[in-house]
Amino acid sequence: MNPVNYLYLAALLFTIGATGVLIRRNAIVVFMCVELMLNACNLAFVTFSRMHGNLDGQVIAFFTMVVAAAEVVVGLAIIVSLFRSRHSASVDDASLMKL
Amino acid sequence: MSASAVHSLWTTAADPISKIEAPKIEYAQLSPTLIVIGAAIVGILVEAFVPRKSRYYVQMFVSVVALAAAFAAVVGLATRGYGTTKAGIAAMGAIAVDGPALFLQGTILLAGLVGLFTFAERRLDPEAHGNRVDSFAAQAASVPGSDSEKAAVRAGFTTTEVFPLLLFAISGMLVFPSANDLLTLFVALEVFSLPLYLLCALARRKRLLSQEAAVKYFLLGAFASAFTLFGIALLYGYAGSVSYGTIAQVVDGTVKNVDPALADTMGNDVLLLIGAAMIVMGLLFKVGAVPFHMWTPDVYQGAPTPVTGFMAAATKVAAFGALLRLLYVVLPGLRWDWRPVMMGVAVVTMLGGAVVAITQTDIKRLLAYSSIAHAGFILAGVIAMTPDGVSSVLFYLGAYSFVTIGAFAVVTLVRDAGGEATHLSKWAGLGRRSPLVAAVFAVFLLAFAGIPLTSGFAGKFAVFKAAAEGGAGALVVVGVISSAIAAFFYIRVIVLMFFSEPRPDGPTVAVPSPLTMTAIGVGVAVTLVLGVAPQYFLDLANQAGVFVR
Amino acid sequence: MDNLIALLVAAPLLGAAVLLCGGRRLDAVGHWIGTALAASSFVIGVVLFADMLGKNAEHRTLTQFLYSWIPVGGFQADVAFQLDQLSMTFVLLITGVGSLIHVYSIGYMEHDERRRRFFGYLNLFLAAMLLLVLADNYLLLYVGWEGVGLASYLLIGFWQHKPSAATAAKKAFLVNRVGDMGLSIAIMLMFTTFGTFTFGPVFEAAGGASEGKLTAIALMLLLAACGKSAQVPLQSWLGDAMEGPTPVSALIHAATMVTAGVYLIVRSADIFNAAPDAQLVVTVVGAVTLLFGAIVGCAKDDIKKALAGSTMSQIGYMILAAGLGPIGYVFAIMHLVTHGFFKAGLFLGAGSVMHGMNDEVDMRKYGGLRTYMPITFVTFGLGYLAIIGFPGLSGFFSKDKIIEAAFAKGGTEGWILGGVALLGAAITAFYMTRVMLMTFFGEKRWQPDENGHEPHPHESPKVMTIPMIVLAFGSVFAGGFFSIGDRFLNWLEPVTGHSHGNPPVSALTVTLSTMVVLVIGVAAAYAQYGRRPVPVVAPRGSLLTRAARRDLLQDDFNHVVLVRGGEHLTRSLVYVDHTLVDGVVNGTAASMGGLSGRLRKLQNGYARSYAVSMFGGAAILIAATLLMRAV
Amino acid sequence: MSFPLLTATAALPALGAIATAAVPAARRTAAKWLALVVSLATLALAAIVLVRFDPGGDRYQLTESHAWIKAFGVRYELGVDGIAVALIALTAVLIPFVILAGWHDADPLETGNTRWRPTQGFFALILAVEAMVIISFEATDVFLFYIFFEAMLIPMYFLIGGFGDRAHEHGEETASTQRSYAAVKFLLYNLVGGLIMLAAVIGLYVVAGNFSLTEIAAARANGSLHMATNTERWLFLGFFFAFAVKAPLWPLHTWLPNAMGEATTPVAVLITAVVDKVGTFAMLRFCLQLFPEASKWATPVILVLALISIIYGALLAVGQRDIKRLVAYASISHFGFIILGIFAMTSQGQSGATLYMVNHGISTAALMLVAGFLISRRGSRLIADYGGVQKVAPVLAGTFLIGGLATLSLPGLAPFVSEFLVLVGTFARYPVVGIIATFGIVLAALYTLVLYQRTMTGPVKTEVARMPDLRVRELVVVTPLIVLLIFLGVYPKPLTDIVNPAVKQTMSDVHEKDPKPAVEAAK
Repeated sequence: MNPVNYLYLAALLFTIGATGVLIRRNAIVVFMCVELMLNACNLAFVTFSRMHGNLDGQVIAFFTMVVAAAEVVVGLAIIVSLFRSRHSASVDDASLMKL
Repeated sequence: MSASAVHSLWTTAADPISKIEAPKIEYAQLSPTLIVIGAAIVGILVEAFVPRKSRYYVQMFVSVVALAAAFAAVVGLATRGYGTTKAGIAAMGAIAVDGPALFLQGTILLAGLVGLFTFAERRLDPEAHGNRVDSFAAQAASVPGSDSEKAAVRAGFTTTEVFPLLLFAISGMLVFPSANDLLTLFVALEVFSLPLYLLCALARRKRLLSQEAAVKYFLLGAFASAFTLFGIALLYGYAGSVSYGTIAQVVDGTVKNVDPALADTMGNDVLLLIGAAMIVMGLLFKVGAVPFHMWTPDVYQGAPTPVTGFMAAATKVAAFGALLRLLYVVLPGLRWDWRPVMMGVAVVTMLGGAVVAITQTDIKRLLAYSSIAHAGFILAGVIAMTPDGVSSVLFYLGAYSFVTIGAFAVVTLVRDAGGEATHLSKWAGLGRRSPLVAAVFAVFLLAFAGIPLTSGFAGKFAVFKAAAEGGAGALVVVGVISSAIAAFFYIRVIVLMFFSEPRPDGPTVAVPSPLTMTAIGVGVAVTLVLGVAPQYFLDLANQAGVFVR
Repeated sequence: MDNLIALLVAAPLLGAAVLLCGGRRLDAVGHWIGTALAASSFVIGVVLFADMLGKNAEHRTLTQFLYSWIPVGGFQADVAFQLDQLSMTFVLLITGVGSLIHVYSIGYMEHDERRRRFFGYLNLFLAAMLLLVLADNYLLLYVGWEGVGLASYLLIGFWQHKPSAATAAKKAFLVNRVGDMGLSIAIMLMFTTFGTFTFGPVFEAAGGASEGKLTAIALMLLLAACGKSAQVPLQSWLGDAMEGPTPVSALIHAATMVTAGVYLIVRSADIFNAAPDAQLVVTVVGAVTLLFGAIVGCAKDDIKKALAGSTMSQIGYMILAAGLGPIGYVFAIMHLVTHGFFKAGLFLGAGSVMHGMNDEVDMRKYGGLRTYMPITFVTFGLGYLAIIGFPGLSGFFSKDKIIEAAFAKGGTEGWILGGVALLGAAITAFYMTRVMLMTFFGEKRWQPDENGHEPHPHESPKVMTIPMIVLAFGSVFAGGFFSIGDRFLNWLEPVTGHSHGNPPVSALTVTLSTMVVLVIGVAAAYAQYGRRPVPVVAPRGSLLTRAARRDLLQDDFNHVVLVRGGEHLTRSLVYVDHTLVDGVVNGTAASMGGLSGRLRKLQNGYARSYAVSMFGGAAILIAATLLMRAV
Repeated sequence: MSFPLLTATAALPALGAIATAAVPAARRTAAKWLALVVSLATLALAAIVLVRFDPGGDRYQLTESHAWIKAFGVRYELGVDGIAVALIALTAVLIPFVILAGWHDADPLETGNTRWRPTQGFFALILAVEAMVIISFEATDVFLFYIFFEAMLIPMYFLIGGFGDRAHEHGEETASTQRSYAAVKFLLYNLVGGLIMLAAVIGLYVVAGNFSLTEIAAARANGSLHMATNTERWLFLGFFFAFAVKAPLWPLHTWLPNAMGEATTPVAVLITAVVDKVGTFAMLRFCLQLFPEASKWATPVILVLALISIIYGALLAVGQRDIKRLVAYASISHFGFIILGIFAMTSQGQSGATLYMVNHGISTAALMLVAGFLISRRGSRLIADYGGVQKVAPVLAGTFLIGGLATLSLPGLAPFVSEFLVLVGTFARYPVVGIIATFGIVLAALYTLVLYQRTMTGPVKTEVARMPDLRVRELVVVTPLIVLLIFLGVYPKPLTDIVNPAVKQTMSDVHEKDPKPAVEAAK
């Protein structure tokens, strides 16, 4: 099967993730959507790696996972602390600073 | 995709993976980064093992030594000619050690050092239960206003973790402008972003704002880096490699031994264009260019002011460094595509930043928008696409970062019962109460406004000149207009400080420790020196103006 | 000898400097210093005159070069003097009459605590006036020209606490400025035409220039003359100028300054001769003013204003004569000199009368003063006879000559001008007789003023009467002395040139007809003011009378058109400046602020909307990049 | 190399400024005297410059040249021609009087606050302005000039906004708001002008490759540096705009009345008599030398604008109710004359314009400072609040009148010489323009005399009845100015001798010759 389709899938996932970021209110979900985007990237890397027949893409995929993990650590820490002080994880509630 | 390619894939995969030689690492060339990272790790160990009372001093010592040593290393490399003649690629092509890299690393390290001083300031807030406190939360984990926090304050806790975090961020920033492949770029990006996200959340006063800033910064930052990553993926797909050199060759079409797969993707410029655009977008987000700027005012306002100052200065330096390398090393063959687009971005950034700043009422937000406008000015230099362009941008970044740190350091001094008095109306008549502080701040504002005899003017002149010579005269005109608009709100602040009557409930100006004084002093000194006698630094930037490829 | 010329100017200038900077400590002696310096200037003048008489006509012109004033490229202005017969005449008149009036002022200003400053101003005037007549180029003349204007401004407004005086002074200066504009434009024209504005070269080259240019220059000079000599249409200031102390009116606004216009025209004879059209205009201006002044003079009840009207009219005669060209130049100057004597005398007389009448100026409140102040009566009377041209007195000769010359112009112009001149003579006789009768004859009409002071008319002190007597002598004999053997003609002819023209009627006829109109005028006046008693309150009078009382509505015209219009213009301009010119800028700033306010709304605090903007930005970025490739 | 005289002349006041600012708060009087002494010393240096300058010598003399910012092709190049010398002398002469006149203007209202040192600041700023003005007269490097042309704004801005008339008819609160409005307006107008010029300066560098006035001018002259017509015009406009704002030329003038109205009179004098001269000076030195063709191309429009300034300024002066604003609009009218003279492109016009800068400086200083003394006595700037002053304070009135007469350029006083030269110079090439401009002298008489009549003559107003006459300090300020006015009016030759050669040079830069008279008169 033509690997290009995986690219289309990756693009689709990426878009879904992005859309999620734009429309979902809950910080956690938004964050999940970002993760989804990252994984879409991974898929793209792997696919290209296969197309080009070199391993760089796959290596990068591993790096990405690590980075994503790190992001999870930091992100969750922040979101949780926000949630504890506001009792709400809605990104829209966090809008004291504007204009 | 042709079957032969697929077949070849299988066969290569089947080969026994035996001949992987150990990577060869030029530790000397990488020493600045390594020193900082090492110090950061030491910092973590300190957190783990050193008793709480003495952590602050140990951390201070470690960080200062590390940054100083790293800077010394940079200077050493530069003097040995790694900036010019011996410039080259290190760490298996991952890191470039050349003029721009060293210049920017030096700038970042100095900015980091000065920023560190503002981090370590412990005289401004009134003592809590007999303990000197800095501008960071007593215990980040505890809910603001909760008993646990009170307990933490009473116990005299302080978040000394900020020092390792700062060092991690700096290490990431050191790598960012010298990254020579897209993977390193991405990793560095995250390495310096994540600590900053955390630092933003750690304000002692106004924690809610601080946390909100952190969340916004984090989510949007992650969003942006996702775009970057996807861009990287596409570019990898296009060129079959993430190394700058190879990509550049592919873009120019000068690549040797084109295998069929590559030939296939090479033809497909859409991958290239979209990929490049997405990566650039990620970098523009970091420099805070319109329309990717919207996080800037909120984060600048919410974050602890020392962090804001450091972030505003160092992030810009690092991000512009990376942007320069990307555009000058990887995508020069594409300049006819991206130049007009970037011009557009520069124009809206300059005008947008200047215009919106006019009606700001919070000093930190004001400076945020001003930094956006300045990003626009620097972009004008980036677009020049000439060696002069590079050196002018380098000079501008150097000049700008110290003014910024100094300005935010002054902001930390003006306080009232609720901590820093950042609302502009509170600054009325400051010039009467404490002329010196007001005068210093006025100097910074004038530098931002680009009045002659300040570093701001020299930098602005440099980038505009480069842009004009690069054939972007229109940008110069827009730049001039937006500087005129920008002048308006800088002057407004000066009017407020000097010509309006002080308010009875006005803020007091805290007398800082030598730390902040040094930060401000360095800021003033650099501002004036670069304004009156910029020659030496311009030469430096000129020599450092060539990228290795 | 030449080097004395500068002294002529220097003496009074020194006086002015000393008196004005000297401060109060000089109050006691100030007037003596002033008079002494004026007199010394007169002495120098006499010395030079004697020296000049010693030479023959060709070598009488003295010149003195002091220093190069404004040298820029081709523009060379020097401070240099030229003393020829014409200037000499003026020097003697100015310094002579000037000294007399200094003396007179000692008495007249005795009770004014600012007498020192008054003498300072008088000296300043003398200096400027002498500079005017001695300059050897038009730019230096211009300095004197404006200098006398300044002096007259200061002296008219000498009693500054009176708003009317201050206004009059300002008016005089402004109207003169309009004239000065003419002079400066004339100088510029000369510079562009001849490359110089020094008398000699200009007059030599005058022939070479196009008539158009010369006419332009001449007309501009005429404009200047109109301003200084109160000729229509710039005459309006002279009447108000009577606000100044009477000696000032006598010296500046009768004898000397106001005649500067005549000097200017006669001095520029060569230019005017080459521009006949301009000359015609000059004569017309002269003729019109001649009648204008006379008519105004008939209606005024203020003795000084009546005399002012007369001055205007007499200068009209001179301008008319000057406009006639070589036929008239000499007589213009001659009449100028005799007029200097008798008009100064008349003014001093009027001053003496006011002195005795608590500064009352309304002739309707005089009457029968001849018994109270005999000397004043006699001197004033002689001046009166002189001005109306009573046979044998100065006015008779000089005015007669002008009327003859007017006819001699020939053609219809000649007839018209001559007729006007005659008519003027008649009216002069009328209004002067009126003044005479209302002041010195009939029964006394003065009453106590509001605070009960009954004026006690009395003769003035010697210091005032002596100058009047001297001037009276002048008014009686000067004319005869000048005319017998054409002394004056021969004296001036080398400078101004002279031609007899072609008189259509014999001189005798002219003289007789003047006699006739003279008698008519006097008779008419006697019929109205001598036979019946003069009402203390002025009757409403005919339309013409009322118009004449208001200077023939000329002031009202000025007020409505210039003053009101000007006020409206300036007020609207102030508005424009504030709303339009400034408004544009402030508007830009405001709109910028508005834009900023609107853009700032985008920063709504919602992270998701920020994300949207980023997403959109990315989309645009990508689209744009692709587009760039597409095009 | 020889002693850097020009640098010293500029550096002395700069150092003086720093020293004055450093004087402790308590020693207010010491600061004043220090400033005064420094300004006098500067005057002495300027006098030396004047003596050392040889009118017959090279175009630029006492030159200094050092490398400064190689990267920008910028050199530290100083040199003076006759025009610059005259204006430096003017500046050096006026500053001591400005300082003396402002002796008490900056005494702090609230004592006790030991940090706040307005007096020191005031005089330090004045000296700083002097330094920057002098060096921008001396600079022969476009960039160097630009730097100080712009930097000058900052001290001026603080002078305008930070110090106001003691008493104010609307009370201190509104006064300070009006002041800061005026200051901001001043700064923004000039900053915008300067930034537009910045674009032009950069453009010039791109075209010419360096900033040296002499080199570029020479290159233009010998044709080795060719500019496309449009480039030259755009660059010219960029430069001219900045100078026209500074000058100020209609319709960019509205900042001046506000600034002069709100600032203390010494500062107002500083603005109009000294700082604004940099604008007109720069037109003469930079616009004409660097862009001769474009200058000629723009001449018609500029002449019209200058005419409008002359008439418009005068008419508005007539319409003012505020003494200082009146003088401001009068100055606008006078700047119209100066610009007219510069762009008439005749030696008379340009020499006249240069003399005009000097004379206008002195005459406005005289008039404005006396007006300041008057205002400080009564505490009001409104003409209507005065009347009959002449009776109670004759000396004040007398000096005021002389100042006024100078303003209406009465012959015998300095301004007449320059004004007539400008008129003649203009008339020689553009007769109609010259004639229209001549109407200005009538209007000048109008507003001056109206001002004098309303304030000084008439019955004595009760508020002014107690008004004291000029004090010694004030006499010391006014008398020398009046003496200068008379001297330069009677014997301007020393000045013209210095200026003429420089003007001849400028004329040759723009390839213009004086028009020949129609008839060559027999000399």
